[in-house]
Amino acid sequence: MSVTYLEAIREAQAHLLREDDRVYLYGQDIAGKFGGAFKATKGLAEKFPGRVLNTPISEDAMVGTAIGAAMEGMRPIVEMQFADFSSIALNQILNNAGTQYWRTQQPCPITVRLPSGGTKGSGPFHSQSMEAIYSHYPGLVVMTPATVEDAYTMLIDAVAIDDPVIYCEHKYLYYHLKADALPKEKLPVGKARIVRPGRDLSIVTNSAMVHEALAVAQQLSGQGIEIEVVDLRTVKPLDTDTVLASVARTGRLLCVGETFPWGGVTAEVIARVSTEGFHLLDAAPARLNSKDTPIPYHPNLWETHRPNAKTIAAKARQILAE
Amino acid sequence: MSVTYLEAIREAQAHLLREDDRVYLYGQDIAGKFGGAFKATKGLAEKFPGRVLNTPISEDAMVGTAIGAAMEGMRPIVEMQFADFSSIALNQILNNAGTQYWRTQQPCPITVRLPSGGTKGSGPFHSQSMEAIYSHYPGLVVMTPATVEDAYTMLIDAVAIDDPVIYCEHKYLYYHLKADALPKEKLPVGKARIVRPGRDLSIVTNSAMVHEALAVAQQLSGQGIEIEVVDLRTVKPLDTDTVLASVARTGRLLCVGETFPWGGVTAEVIARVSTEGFHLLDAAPARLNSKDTPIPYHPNLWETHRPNAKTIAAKARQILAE
Amino acid sequence: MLQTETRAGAKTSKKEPPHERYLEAFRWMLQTRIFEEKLTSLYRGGLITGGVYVGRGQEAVSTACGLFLQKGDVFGPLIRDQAGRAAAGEPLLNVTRTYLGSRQGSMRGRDGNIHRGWPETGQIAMISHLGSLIPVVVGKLMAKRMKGEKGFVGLTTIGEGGMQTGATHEGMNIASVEKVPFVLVASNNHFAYSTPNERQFACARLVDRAQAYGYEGHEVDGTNLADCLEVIGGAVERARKGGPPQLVVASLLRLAGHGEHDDASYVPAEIKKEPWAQDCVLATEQLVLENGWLDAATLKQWRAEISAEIEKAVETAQREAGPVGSEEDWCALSTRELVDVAGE
Amino acid sequence: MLQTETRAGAKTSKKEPPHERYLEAFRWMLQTRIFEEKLTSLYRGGLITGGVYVGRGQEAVSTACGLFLQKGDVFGPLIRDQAGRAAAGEPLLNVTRTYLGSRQGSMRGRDGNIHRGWPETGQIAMISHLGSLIPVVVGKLMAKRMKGEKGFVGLTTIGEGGMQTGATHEGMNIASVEKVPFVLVASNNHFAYSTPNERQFACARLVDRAQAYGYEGHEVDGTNLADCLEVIGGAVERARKGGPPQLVVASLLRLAGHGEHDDASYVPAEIKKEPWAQDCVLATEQLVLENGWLDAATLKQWRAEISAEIEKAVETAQREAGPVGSEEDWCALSTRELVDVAGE
Ligand SMILES: Cc1ncc(C[n+]2csc(CCOP(=O)(O)OP(=O)(O)O)c2C)c(N)n1
Ligand SMILES: Cc1ncc(C[n+]2csc(CCOP(=O)(O)OP(=O)(O)O)c2C)c(N)n1
Ligand SMILES: [Mg+2]
Ligand SMILES: [Mg+2]
Repeated sequence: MSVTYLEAIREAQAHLLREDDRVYLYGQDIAGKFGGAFKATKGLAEKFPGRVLNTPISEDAMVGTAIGAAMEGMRPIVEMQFADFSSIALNQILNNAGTQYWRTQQPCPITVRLPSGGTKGSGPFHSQSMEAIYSHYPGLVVMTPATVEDAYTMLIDAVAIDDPVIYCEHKYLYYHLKADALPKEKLPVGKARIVRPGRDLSIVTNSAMVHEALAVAQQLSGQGIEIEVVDLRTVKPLDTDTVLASVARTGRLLCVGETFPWGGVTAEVIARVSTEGFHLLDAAPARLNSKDTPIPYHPNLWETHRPNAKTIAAKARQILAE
Repeated sequence: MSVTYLEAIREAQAHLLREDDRVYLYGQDIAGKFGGAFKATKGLAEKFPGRVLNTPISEDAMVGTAIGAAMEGMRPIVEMQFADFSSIALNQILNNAGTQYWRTQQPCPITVRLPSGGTKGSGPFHSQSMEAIYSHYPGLVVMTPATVEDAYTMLIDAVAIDDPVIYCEHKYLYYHLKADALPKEKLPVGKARIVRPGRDLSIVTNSAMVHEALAVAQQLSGQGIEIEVVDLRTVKPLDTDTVLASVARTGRLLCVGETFPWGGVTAEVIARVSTEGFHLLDAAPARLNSKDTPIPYHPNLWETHRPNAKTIAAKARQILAE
Repeated sequence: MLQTETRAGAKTSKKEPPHERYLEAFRWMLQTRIFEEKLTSLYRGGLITGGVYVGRGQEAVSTACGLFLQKGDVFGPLIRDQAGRAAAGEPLLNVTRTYLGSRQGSMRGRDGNIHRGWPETGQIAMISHLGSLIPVVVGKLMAKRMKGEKGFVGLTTIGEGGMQTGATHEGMNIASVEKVPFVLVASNNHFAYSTPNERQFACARLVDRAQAYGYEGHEVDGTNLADCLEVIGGAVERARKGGPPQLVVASLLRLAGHGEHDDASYVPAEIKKEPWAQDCVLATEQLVLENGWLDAATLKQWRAEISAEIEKAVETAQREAGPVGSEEDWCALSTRELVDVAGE
Repeated sequence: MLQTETRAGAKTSKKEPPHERYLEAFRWMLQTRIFEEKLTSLYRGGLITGGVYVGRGQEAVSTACGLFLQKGDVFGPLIRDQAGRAAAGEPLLNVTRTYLGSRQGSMRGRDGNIHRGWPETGQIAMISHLGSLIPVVVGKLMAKRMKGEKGFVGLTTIGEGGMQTGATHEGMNIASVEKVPFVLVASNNHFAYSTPNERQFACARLVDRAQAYGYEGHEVDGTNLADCLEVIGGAVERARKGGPPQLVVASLLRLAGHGEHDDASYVPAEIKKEPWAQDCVLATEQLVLENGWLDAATLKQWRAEISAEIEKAVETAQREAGPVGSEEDWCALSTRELVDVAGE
């Protein structure tokens, strides 16, 4: 038996609904036989009557009600149909959920699931990676699971955390990624993972880009180049220590992200390494992001818009040549 | 006669209304005798009948109508009552205005004025600096004028530009800042300015923080330390060349910003300098931002929340000690 | 605009007031008026940081909003709701502390004044963005139902300007989709800051919004205390008894500036002659005395008691220290180990 | 839900059709049906990237939306509006190019399919976020008035689900505040993706939203072409003549999945028996033949002409190259000197 990244998300929600009465799911088209635009809640409405609820097309109100319910001790999980539509809920997320604890000392334990990232033919409004925007504002935890195991354990972590969590699940990984079984153990929240040890260059990345980086690492390994791949797992908090330790080993840093370039995850990582680990760097750090244009619909364009194994490998060689 | 930063913004709008039929002003409470929450449009409604319009409390629709009008060849200037309320218009700004040209090749020349930044007693929802969020997404020009002269010329530039411009005016500078007269010439759009030449350290900053940095530079100058202060003026595009040239002179970099730390303007500047100018740096670059909490209402807290001359000076000394 | 669907045909009997809680309500109105006048003078004296936003002219509506709420109910007061907050149980000392920046106020100097909440009696700490409170109240009601609580109701308020935000629309709609016991009291005080109704909406009557969401709608003269108690109290009762969501639209005039920094010179003289432009506190006081529901001596004593309480609160709050930046706990998360400080 | 305020009491005279543009409209419906069936088969054959969203069952309403627009008018079509787009002047070749990813389509491969615009006839390129088109249409109308244009009107469409977004509320309200000649045609096809009405709104009739914004409201059976032409054509006329904004709510059933990837198995069998659940294309065709407004031979010829045009468009588009990443102009600003590339 094997589990996909998507199934792991469904199983985590099933587990949470089973184990914790405070949990309910709230989103567009998640209930009934239908079970969500991506089937992430398939079968859950029947199994947990009254706890998997369809909503009107009202992202602001969806998150607003979750905040209210969380104040009353519930643990709502809100599904955005696509991360891109969370722009409508952004005010409630940043200004209400994100400020709640600091203003009132009352925690606001909501989880917002954002089906994120690009896939072929999805275009400008069904492909966005919004982790940078949510990390910029105070008061939120922002997760970007890159593996089946993390998809499962981090969603369970997200609901356990007493603060608002933005859980960015990557649509490209939904079916592509498989594991043999659900995980038995997990890393602590906020800890990055060394996915592959290396010697010559640290590639620090998150979400779907972890797999592009791994492909490059395997490929270059054949040519005597050993790349260390760091999966940030959560981008806020960001595990600077693990990143610095990796750069200390390799002396070289390439940050890869799928968000837009300006102020993206890669900018924050490079800012931290150069301010806190300047002397660990034997060469200029580098970054690679999606292009600074809307995300194209046509596959030919989309494949050029985001970083991929080819562009990452080229960049890696360039850094190693310095 | 002298002109304040706020008057410069009003004069720029008067000039635009006078010179360009395509221009109209759209915002809450900007019309009538009232002339806006900060009086930035005082007197303009009477002088330009039908071209200074009050709107309902509907930020999304305010920007949405501006986008439509711009498609028809108009040059709307939308005033947000406070930058913080632009969160409601964020979807129209990022996903509609910001994608318009790339998707359709039809330019979208709207200007959105954001009264930004902290002042005493304004609290979490009347103090935000949102330039990082708007710079992260493609398709927008983001300006943060720091002087009376720039407030005037950059607003005129903003309306002339065929693309959407987010014009972040700092409320703290409205009355504090005075010039003898309106400027006769201007720097090109997108060009940073060396506000004060120096030798030992480059402080790269924007908006109100430019003046905190200048105070520090003057103060330390007495002690034989010469700080170069760079005012970015626009944060997108960001004038990397001028910043690199400054760092080439001083070898040391401190970035100061009023936004929240994660992925803020300072992160982007440091990412650019360390990737493109690594070898220019004699010491680790550093950054100073507001704290990663909501902006406090009480003056005692507010003064600690944002960078100020004292904290900047301390940080500068620290860098110079390396 | 003024016809009232459920109106209390205010029977001004010589014997007793037109509503059993009339005098109690009047006292909250009086306390609020005296208190807010004190705040204004403190503000003018430069003793208050941040803005002062008063509910002058809206005391009757606001009192009625707070008066009928019980333990376990949810209240989402807005910027004109000092009277309702007090009637619903927030101590004067807490307001005073918040305005005077005492570290002991419920917001501890982190957020100010009208944004304060009072969880003890279910009062939510609003954010500025108008309409955002509505879904939060709805969510609390959904949670209470899920937890098996019974007999509760949620009430929040909005202005005619705030009704034009997308948040209000989504919130009003989701309340009726979720069938929660919800009351929205909208005060059309004819100005949103400086903006008059004609630049805010173009429907004949705001109460027509009720039908658009499957609410029961009621109009009321916001300057008539008896009507406010009857209509708002009635709406709370209907929602509590399982009725659909309730929309009450009160007509009145904001009798102050938007905030104390605003001289409201944009308010035309004519509008002040409208029946609903009268001062509800003065009007009620007059009725009370004329009908002998209260004698002058008792009223005098009320004023004295109120003033004494206010003075005491102000003295206390002024003696208390404000927050100190260097001692502050700069931590936006309740989960300390997840706090991530870099670049501050 | 079905009573119609302005209804055309469809007079099916033996001599001529019930509306002077009835047959013209029917041809657009027919073209759309045949074209969308072609798109579906191309999609099933894996020849289309991205989704295919059809307007099956909504051809009568959509055609009526496009048919009465003239040069200088503004049209904001949505995802079910192939018929309206065609009737308003978008060439079949452009749609085909967009779906088949030709670089020569109006979106040049940058955005897809239903998001396309056609500026030549005032058709705006929608973004996905439902409701966002409304204020854009309003803004165009404001601009036309400022520029002194006359006699224009703006029309956009929405679903019953999209009506629950804050953007729709703010947009509808600002249209009446700005008094622009605006028509909003809402199709209640009883599902928003998989979500039925009862989880979308709780008002008795969606047309009650009209009064809430100062609109004139009309209900129509979306499967009756004569009624759609009468009611929607009438609304366009009233707005053009200076009437208030118009809201038309059509009842019908989405006769396909939300997109072609969706089997719509969640649609209960009973609902398909509703009168407004009938297939408007078949129903119209039947009426046309029964009443002899068109003879079978002509209809046959129409089908042949339409199919030929479609085949030609598909062939052309399939011969055309798609965009190429390395040759693409990666530039989100029209002002090239302000493009700021770092970190890509
Ligand atoms: C979304 C949003 N936009 C703008 C503001 C700024 N603002 C604060 S109060 C106010 C006027 C509110 O008018 P109304 O809703 O009628 O309430 P009133 O002040 O009359 O009681 C405005 C525009 C805000 N708080 N929220
Ligand atoms: C703000 C927003 N949230 C979510 C979506 C995703 N979405 C696309 S179509 C759709 C259903 C729309 O239903 P309706 O408005 O009734 O139109 P219909 O598809 O029935 O024609 C949803 C939820 C969206 N486009 N915009
Ligand atoms: Mg008002
Ligand atoms: Mg629908």
